[in-house]
Amino acid sequence: MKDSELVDIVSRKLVPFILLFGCYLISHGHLSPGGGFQGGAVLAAGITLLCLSRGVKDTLRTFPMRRVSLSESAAFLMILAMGVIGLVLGRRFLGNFLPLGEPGQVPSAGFIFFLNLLIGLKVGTGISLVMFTLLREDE
Amino acid sequence: MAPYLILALFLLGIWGLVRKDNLIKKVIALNIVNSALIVLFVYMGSLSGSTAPILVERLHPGEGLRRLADIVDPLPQALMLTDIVIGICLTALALTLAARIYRRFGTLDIRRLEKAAAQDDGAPPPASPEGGSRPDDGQSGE
Amino acid sequence: MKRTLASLALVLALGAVLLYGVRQIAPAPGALRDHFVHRGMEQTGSVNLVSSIYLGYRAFDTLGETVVLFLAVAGVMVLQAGKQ
Amino acid sequence: MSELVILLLVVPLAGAVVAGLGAYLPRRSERGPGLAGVVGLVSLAACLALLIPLAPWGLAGREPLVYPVGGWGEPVGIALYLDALAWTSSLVGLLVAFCALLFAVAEGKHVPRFYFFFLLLVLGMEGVILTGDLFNLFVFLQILSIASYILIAGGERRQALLASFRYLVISSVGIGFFLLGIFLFYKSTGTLSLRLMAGAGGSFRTLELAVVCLAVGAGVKTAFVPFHTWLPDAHASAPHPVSAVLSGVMIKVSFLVLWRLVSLFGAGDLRHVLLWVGGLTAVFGVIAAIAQTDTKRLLAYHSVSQMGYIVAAFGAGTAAALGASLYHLVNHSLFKSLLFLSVGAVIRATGERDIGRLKGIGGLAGRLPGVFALFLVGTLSIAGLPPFNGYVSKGLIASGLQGRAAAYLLILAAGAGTVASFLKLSGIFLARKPAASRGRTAAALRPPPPAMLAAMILLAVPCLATGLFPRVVGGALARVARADPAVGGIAGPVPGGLYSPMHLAELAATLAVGIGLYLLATRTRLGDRLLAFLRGRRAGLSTALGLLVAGFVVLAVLTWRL
Repeated sequence: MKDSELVDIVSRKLVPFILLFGCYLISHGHLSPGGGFQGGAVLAAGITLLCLSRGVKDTLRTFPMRRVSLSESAAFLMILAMGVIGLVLGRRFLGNFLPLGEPGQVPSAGFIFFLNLLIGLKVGTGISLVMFTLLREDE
Repeated sequence: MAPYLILALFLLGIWGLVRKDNLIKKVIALNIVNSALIVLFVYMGSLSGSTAPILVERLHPGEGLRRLADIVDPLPQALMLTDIVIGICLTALALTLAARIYRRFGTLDIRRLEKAAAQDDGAPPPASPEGGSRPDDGQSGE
Repeated sequence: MKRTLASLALVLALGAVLLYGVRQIAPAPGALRDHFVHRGMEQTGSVNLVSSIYLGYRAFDTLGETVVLFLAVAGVMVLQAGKQ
Repeated sequence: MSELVILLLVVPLAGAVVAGLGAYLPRRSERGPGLAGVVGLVSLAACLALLIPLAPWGLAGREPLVYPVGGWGEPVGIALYLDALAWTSSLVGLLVAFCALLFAVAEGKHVPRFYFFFLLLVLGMEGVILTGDLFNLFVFLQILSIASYILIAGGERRQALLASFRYLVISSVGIGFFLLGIFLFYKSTGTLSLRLMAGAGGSFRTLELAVVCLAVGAGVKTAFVPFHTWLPDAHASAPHPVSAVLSGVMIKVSFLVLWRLVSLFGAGDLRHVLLWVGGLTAVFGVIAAIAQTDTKRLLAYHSVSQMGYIVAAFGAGTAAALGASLYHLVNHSLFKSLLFLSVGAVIRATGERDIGRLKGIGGLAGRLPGVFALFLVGTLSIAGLPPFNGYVSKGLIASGLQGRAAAYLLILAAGAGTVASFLKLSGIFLARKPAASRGRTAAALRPPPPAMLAAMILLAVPCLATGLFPRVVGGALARVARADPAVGGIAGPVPGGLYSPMHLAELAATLAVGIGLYLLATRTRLGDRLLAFLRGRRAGLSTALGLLVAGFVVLAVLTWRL
């Protein structure tokens, strides 16, 4: 579907910034508007843009399906592990087991920060996978 | 005013669900209903204040607690975050199902689909296997 | 035409019933909100209160939501794979 | 101790993820599906084992066991509650799920992801049973539903896709109403915790509307009239073990949601409406069932009908009726999943699912004796013949409905219809080999593997036990039902005269009318034409959604007027 040079170049320049913005939203989720889900959705939007401008086949070369799918499962396993660690350490399931840190810093707020990272990964990979599967139809 | 608009949005979605025959349009209508509910929750939360529930000023003491009373209820917002994700998942699933249905039945019109399904159920014995590929219960072929 | 009228009547009836719920919309009793606003930051360390509820107080909901996403992604992949 | 409660959710979740990882094994790997199935069985068995140390909270009537997730207390965080009702329903649900999974493993044709979805369905069920938070309930309902949409779409006929889509849309709208109910609740009480809500004040009218919204949401999944429209298609098209779980577990779990809501908020008007709805559902389901020619569709309509019994008894609201409702709920879980599995085994063996064509094969009782015996246990149970469990719970429901003549008659009529339609279904086993093919060698059947029979035997044994020991089971369940605060301390004794002349007369009348109905329906031209007409009546998706909305409006108006 590579018929427009304009689309190709603009998206190529834009995508890194979109992905960077997604990462920012994820890592500052406990400080500013945004969070794991929102940032993950932005990541997936960037990858979807790649799919639309370069075609799914090309995109899958950069992000192989299997690897994306495995990292989705891994992210979920780690989220579950975060919950179970709390249980093992004698706190409650999904209880915070990390120091809260100083409010306002980037790594602070205990495990909320890490949960944000994991959920960002999970949502980003998950929605990308849905997009890959649905868009691959047309090719 | 706002509540009435939200109600109108909700009813619009229900109208689409009841009256539209295209599967994709039904999915869209479902999304409209869900959006109306999301707006409703967030609107209720916004009634108890006017500032975003992000306590930046708590980081700079002095400006202080004055504004705490003016913060919106953060709970509905957090709940709706969950609902939005679930809505996305449902939409993805429904669209995939619709695509598969189109592939197997060749139409997206619910009335034709239901007619075809009823015919499948009541179809006379093997005399008329549709195009030879009518997927029966499958176990027979093993 | 008959169907349109029936649908219209139905939607209007629903609107009439729900009008009651919507007419007197008011903020919820504020005890819970006050707890989040006054104690949320100390208890969870998150400046963003939505995050502190989403991943702190109600992280269990979020876990469930992740399960839903997991389900939907796997479901979409399984359903598409069965297309042959 | 309370850690065990969260483990009931963590174990199936972890099992699901591990089973799902089977999909990443190298493609040629033959063992992936088998391994995933074993992982599933092990995690369900572990869940069942977890229930043993929790038994005191289930049967001895202790205060509910509370587990605050994340360590946050009830108003701000989410808490799980394990009370008698939750324990009992977990036990039955997990047992049925285990047997269905064993059946699926024995079928040996499912991909690893099937077990992933199946275990997440169990997770959703456990979550709905245990959670004490309204929004968390919504999340788990969605997990339960989404897992079931995917599993239904895995059925082999193409209608399965359509059935799944219809179910998705209808149940999403239902859950939309549920969400609206959550909104109204939070708005007027300012909390999401079920226990705290019941105590909090708030505008009475708004709360009533909220309970109606929630009841519609749960009702769509429980499938009583007029919300039943999705059920026959979905349950008939799903793979056999999934049908068993959908009928045996899923509709029960959503009914328990309704049970909790109504008993917490003491919604008397709603209860009264449910009495009528239940009676009508029982009769409607059974009429539609007689008309079906597809084995699984017939069973699916019976799920609608039997839910009607349960809802009606619940609606009657006396202690005796509540105990009976719970008793029948347990029984129906057991015998209906047994029936779905045994019919599934027949379909698998013969490759046919139409009653007429199965009769054409003939002689199945002799050729599949194990399956036939197990099917017979399920059939005699659902038809309400002593000493099977259906007789006990139907008798209890009948005596619970004393003084409500109309509902009582509706239930008896439904009982006669049940007898008639199961006479029809039993024909698939009892039909003799047609004379034309007597000389030829019969087509080869695929005999059920031992694991499949074991799965059904595991269901048949409690089926017999609940029928043979009505005092023990009934006493325990009456205690569970008594934990319902709306009923208070009124004792719900198991009537000693279970075999009293009154009940035996009921039975005789039911059998006589049932047999008459069967002959009328199958041996006369009028009956034929009537059944064909009924079979043709199917609600389309748009009509179904219209019925849903209309049902909500009617329910809301009725509870306001009463």
